Amino acid sequence: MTVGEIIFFFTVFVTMIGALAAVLARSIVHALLGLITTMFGIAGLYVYLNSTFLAMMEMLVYVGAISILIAFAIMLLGSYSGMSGNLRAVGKLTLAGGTAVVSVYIFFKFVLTNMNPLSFAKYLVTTKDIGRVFTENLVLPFELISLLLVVAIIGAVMLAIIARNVK
Amino acid sequence: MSDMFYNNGNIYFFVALFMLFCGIAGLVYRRTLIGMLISMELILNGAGLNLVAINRFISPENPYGAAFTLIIMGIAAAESSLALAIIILISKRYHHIESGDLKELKF
Amino acid sequence: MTVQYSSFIQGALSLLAGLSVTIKSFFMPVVTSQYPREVLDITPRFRGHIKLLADPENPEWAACLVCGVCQAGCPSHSIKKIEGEKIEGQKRKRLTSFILDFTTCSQCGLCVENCPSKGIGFSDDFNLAGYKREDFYFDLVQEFNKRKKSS
Amino acid sequence: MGGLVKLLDTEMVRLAVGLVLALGFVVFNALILTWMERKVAGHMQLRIGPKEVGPFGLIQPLADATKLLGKEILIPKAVDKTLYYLAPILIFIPVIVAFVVIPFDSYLLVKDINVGIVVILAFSSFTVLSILLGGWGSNNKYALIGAIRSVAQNVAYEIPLLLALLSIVMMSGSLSLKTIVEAQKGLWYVFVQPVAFIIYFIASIAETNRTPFDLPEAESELVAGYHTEYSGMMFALFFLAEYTNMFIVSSIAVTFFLGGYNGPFFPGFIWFLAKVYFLVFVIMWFRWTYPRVRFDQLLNISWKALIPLAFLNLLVTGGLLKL
Amino acid sequence: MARFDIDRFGAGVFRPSPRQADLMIVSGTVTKKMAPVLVTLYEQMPSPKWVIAMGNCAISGGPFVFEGQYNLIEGVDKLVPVDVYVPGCPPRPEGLLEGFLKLEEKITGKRRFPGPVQRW
Amino acid sequence: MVNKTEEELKAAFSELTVVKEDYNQKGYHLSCDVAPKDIAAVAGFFDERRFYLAVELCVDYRDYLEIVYIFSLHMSLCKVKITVKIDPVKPVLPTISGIFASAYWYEREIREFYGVLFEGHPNLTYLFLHDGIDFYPLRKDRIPVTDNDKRELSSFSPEQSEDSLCINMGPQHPSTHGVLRVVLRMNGEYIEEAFPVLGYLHRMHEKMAENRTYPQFLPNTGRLDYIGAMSFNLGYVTALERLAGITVPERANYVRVIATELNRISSHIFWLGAYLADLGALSPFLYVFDDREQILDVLEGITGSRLTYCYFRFGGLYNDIDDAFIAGTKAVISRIRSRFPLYEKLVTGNVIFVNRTRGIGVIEKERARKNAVSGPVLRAAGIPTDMRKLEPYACYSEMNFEIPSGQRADALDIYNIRLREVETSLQIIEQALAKIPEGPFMTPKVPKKLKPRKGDIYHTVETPRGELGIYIVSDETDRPYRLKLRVPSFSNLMVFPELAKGNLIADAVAILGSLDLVIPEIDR
Repeated sequence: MTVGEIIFFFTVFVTMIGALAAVLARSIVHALLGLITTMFGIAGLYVYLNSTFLAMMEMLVYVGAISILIAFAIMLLGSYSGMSGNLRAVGKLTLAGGTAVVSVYIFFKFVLTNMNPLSFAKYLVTTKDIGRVFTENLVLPFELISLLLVVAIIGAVMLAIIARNVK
Repeated sequence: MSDMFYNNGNIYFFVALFMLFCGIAGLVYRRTLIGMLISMELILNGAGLNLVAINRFISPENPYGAAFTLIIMGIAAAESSLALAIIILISKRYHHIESGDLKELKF
Repeated sequence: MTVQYSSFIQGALSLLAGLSVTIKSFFMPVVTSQYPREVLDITPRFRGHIKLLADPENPEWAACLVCGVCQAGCPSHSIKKIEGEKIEGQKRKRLTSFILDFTTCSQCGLCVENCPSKGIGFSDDFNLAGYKREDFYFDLVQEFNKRKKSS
Repeated sequence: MGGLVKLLDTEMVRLAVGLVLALGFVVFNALILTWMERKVAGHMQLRIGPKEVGPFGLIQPLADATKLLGKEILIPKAVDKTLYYLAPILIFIPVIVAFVVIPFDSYLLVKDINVGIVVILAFSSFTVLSILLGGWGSNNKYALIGAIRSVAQNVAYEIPLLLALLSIVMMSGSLSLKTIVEAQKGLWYVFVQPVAFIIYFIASIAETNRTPFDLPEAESELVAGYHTEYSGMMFALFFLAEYTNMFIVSSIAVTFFLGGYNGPFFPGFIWFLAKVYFLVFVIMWFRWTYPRVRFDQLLNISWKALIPLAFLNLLVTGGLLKL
Repeated sequence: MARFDIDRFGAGVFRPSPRQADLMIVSGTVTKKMAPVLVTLYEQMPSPKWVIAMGNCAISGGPFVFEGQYNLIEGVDKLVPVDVYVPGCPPRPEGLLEGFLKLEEKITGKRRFPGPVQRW
Repeated sequence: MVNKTEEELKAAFSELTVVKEDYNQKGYHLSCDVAPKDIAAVAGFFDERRFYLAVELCVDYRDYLEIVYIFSLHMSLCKVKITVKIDPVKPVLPTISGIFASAYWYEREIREFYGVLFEGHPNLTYLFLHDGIDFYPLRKDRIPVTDNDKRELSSFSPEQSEDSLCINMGPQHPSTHGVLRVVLRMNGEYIEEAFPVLGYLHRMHEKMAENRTYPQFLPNTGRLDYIGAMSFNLGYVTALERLAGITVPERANYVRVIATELNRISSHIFWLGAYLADLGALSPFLYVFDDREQILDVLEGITGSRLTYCYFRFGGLYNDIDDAFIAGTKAVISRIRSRFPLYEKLVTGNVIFVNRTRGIGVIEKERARKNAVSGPVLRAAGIPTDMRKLEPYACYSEMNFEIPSGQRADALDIYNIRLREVETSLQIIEQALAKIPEGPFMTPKVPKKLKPRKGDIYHTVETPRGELGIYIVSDETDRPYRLKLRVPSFSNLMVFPELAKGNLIADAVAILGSLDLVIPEIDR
């Protein structure tokens, strides 16, 4: 194994641990920390998938915006966002068992049966390529996303105005 | 070069799958709305990873997967901001944010 | 747009004016004194702790008459002990012990004012510091003798 | 010897060496800046500042650092230990990453990433994250309010900052810092884009939490803001990061607007450092002149003045480029 | 202060939080209401830490001690260990600086400047 | 005005005996003894006629407790003393805190120091004292606090709800300049309610006065307000001179005015620096200290002390001024004048400063009257009341000066008023320097053991922070029987909870700073 591979496996490991922590952590802030770890790991995986730009966007959008937003909300809510109301032991066991069975089934059925390495080409996804795709073939989704964001902004502002009047 | 582990698509798929299941489990397991939101983000992240990996191994010359992942990010940003606004509203109205007790839809 | 641009520009100008003040002072000479290296002159009327003055007629003696007026007049009972001894052939007592607890003194100067024999003055000690509270229980008579010797 | 060169040429080794150098520079820079800040403050207030320790008080920051190292690390009882320990470490990630991509000179550059500026901006969010976690983990009301303020402020000012930089990216057509610097061989972008520069500079002061935007640590309101409960070395890490952030935002400003390492006579890195430290001096100058703005005013400045202005600037830039 | 500038000794940086402080200057009367706060504050400071009692009020209650007083702690040293006492009511700034130098002497074991001359 | 009030009072309450007093001796025009049940009605009478409650205090005469209310007018000279005698064993009295907001704290104070129970008062918990105390300190006899009272009195703690968090600002918070504690109940960044908690520097000045002779209390005056020590010193000295009938030589009066005004300038510019430090600008603080240092030098030259001057004596001064003092004062005048443009540039014109202070902490006239605020804070509200003009002491009657007043009544106005008052003080000093006569600086025949006549006096002076009222009851011994200080910062602070409500925490700091509080003075 090379250094690169060790780092790669570490990244995979970190991603999975983070995902587990995001689900299982008792404190909601710790769960958020798990989510951030996962995102960090995924950004690393994007680098291994030859798209640095995407990795950076992952950091910028998920870590920089979304998780900070969530953390902000947790802090605004203060005592409400506590750890109350998780499932009891029986529920947990059932859930874990069910998830494990289904995932193992899918893993063996679809993933392991197709272990042969897929074709590898040394293409580096540059910012230019993505931009070209967006402007040539994906114009409509791109515009729709802009529209969605605008609607989301307006909606959030409306909700904030409503929230101000609730008391 | 081609036998390097990080050129094996299955690993990426596995991670994406794992995140999907973690997310689903979290959606069921968490009862506070923020916890559920975090699980949602896990699922979206997994989907993004899956898209990029497939794109990279199946047709690396057209970065449609990367583009769609960017779109997912946009959706996630919009979704989480709206969700958080709603959660804050709910907390002000009901003084808690547990999903089980939210029975009225009308405000 | 809620921000009006004329006020905006005015505000920016006021900020620049503030900057000009500080940068001017940046190049101005400093006004501080470097204490341990240079010591400021202390005003002659400085009210430090008290000291005993010599009797103008008899410089060997402190001018104190051991009357106790200062002790009685002190607002915070800082003057702990005044004792004198009668000496043959002299009209008045000679001071043997004068203990000042400087840690309770408020440096008001009432003792100096009230003293009928003008036997108390202010010292110029302005930079006292010590490791113990007891460092500031002064025996003024000893100090007086020390000063007498050195002069 | 040949082997050594080869070794240095490997990506990983180059990166590692770069990181170590960057760490060293972070510490050195913070020492210089603390000394500089106190000297500037002193002279602006008609006094001398540090003087007695070493020549011109130069040893002073070193002495302070030694003192901080020797301090007892006091962990308050009520803190969330994970977050409490994690916050000062997290705050260092963006600092180190930024040093990887900033070109000190045409050859003094750890790695020229083609999305360099995005890297810096992406990782810069860790600063606010760690402030948030530190504030929450300290379990202190002042720290919490400081943290919340910090987030609102950083989110608000990230937008004009990005937009201001975007207009430069549009002009140079590249995200790589080195290309942007090379494009300014003739004319610095500050003369082409003065509005963008002003917007960037204001926003970057806000991003680094310096007066007049130092609300997260406003001592007259929040005691010490988010680091109220931190002491000794943990506090020193926050402190280091703050000063390094000051250096980083200034160096981005220099790279984007002031021609980076371009300049006559002297080697590039001297020009670069001179420009950066001048900007840092200006930031300090602001600090010792202005009172602090209020929180709602702070957000208003960003949302009502800077963001529309930045958008306008972006539009005009785009239009002119097309023409 | 405008004229005496303790920053020259590197003691000028103002740290508002007790967690980041090295030195507590008790510069006024300590009342019984204040006492628990003061002790908490001292305990919040990370060691090594020092205390200067500045002014007669802090040293001994100063002129406010009288028979039948009901609200004073007669000296900070009853609550926390005091390293240097700076008497005076109020002390002159030089006194406080001298206190700093005394503290330095106590910590390092040697004195950089010649000590003050007793003037009397 | 006095006659009109007397007639109206007689008409409204026919059973009362209104006594016309000698103003020069007593410091008030009318006095009247009221039965406990009538006090609310009488207070209402004064409220209708736009009086303010200057002070409410209690005197323990052993046979009975006497609650004294001093009502006063802002724009004309008319002071009324209302007394109520109550039973010392079970002291109960209806509250008037619903009518005059300023009574709210005074009644709490009387409750904890004397044990008088005010019926209907919403919050009678400890304001100054600590929980562990087991007697009423200002009673002449040692009256133990019963367990029941202890429970009622024990320290106030605001209730916490889920939505809000309580923040303790102080007692060692950087922006309170001392040991003031303010409990803020916050909703996010907004203040829902503010509760000041005092007494962290309660040094028993009033109790001490009863244990010390008149001259022995002199040093205390400087320690009450360490920034404007001269004014307090002057107030105490003039009050006693009025009570004991000591005349003061002209020269001493002029020197008193000069020294007091110099001190007022130093106090105002010190406030300026400290206020800006509160708002986050540290450099002005140091510039101001540079100016203040000049004034302190001049004052130290004659008094021998930097802060706690203790310069005035009964019947004159501690020692005479010299030429260096006059030269120094002139230098100070020109220096301060030359610094105004700098402050203009650095502070007054600064857009950040203006936006921080404009519209913050607006004190309307009515609110100012109800809370009995005084000094620059009152004048910013548009009521140009100044004790130097209204009832001149020392030789202010011979000076020609304007009282500045504001319109918007916000923090910015208070700032402007303070700066203009510095200018006023400069003018007064110039006039006094021009007119200062030669002659003795001390009346020769002041008895060593001062025993003023029996009776009481309410004497007011204007300190840099506002109206200082000194109420002395003398029983012909060499110690005061009761000495009550109506301190300006205390009544100015009373208005703070109202102002802070609904504001941001940053505004609360700005408001608290604009009131110019000196904690030793509040806590006494």
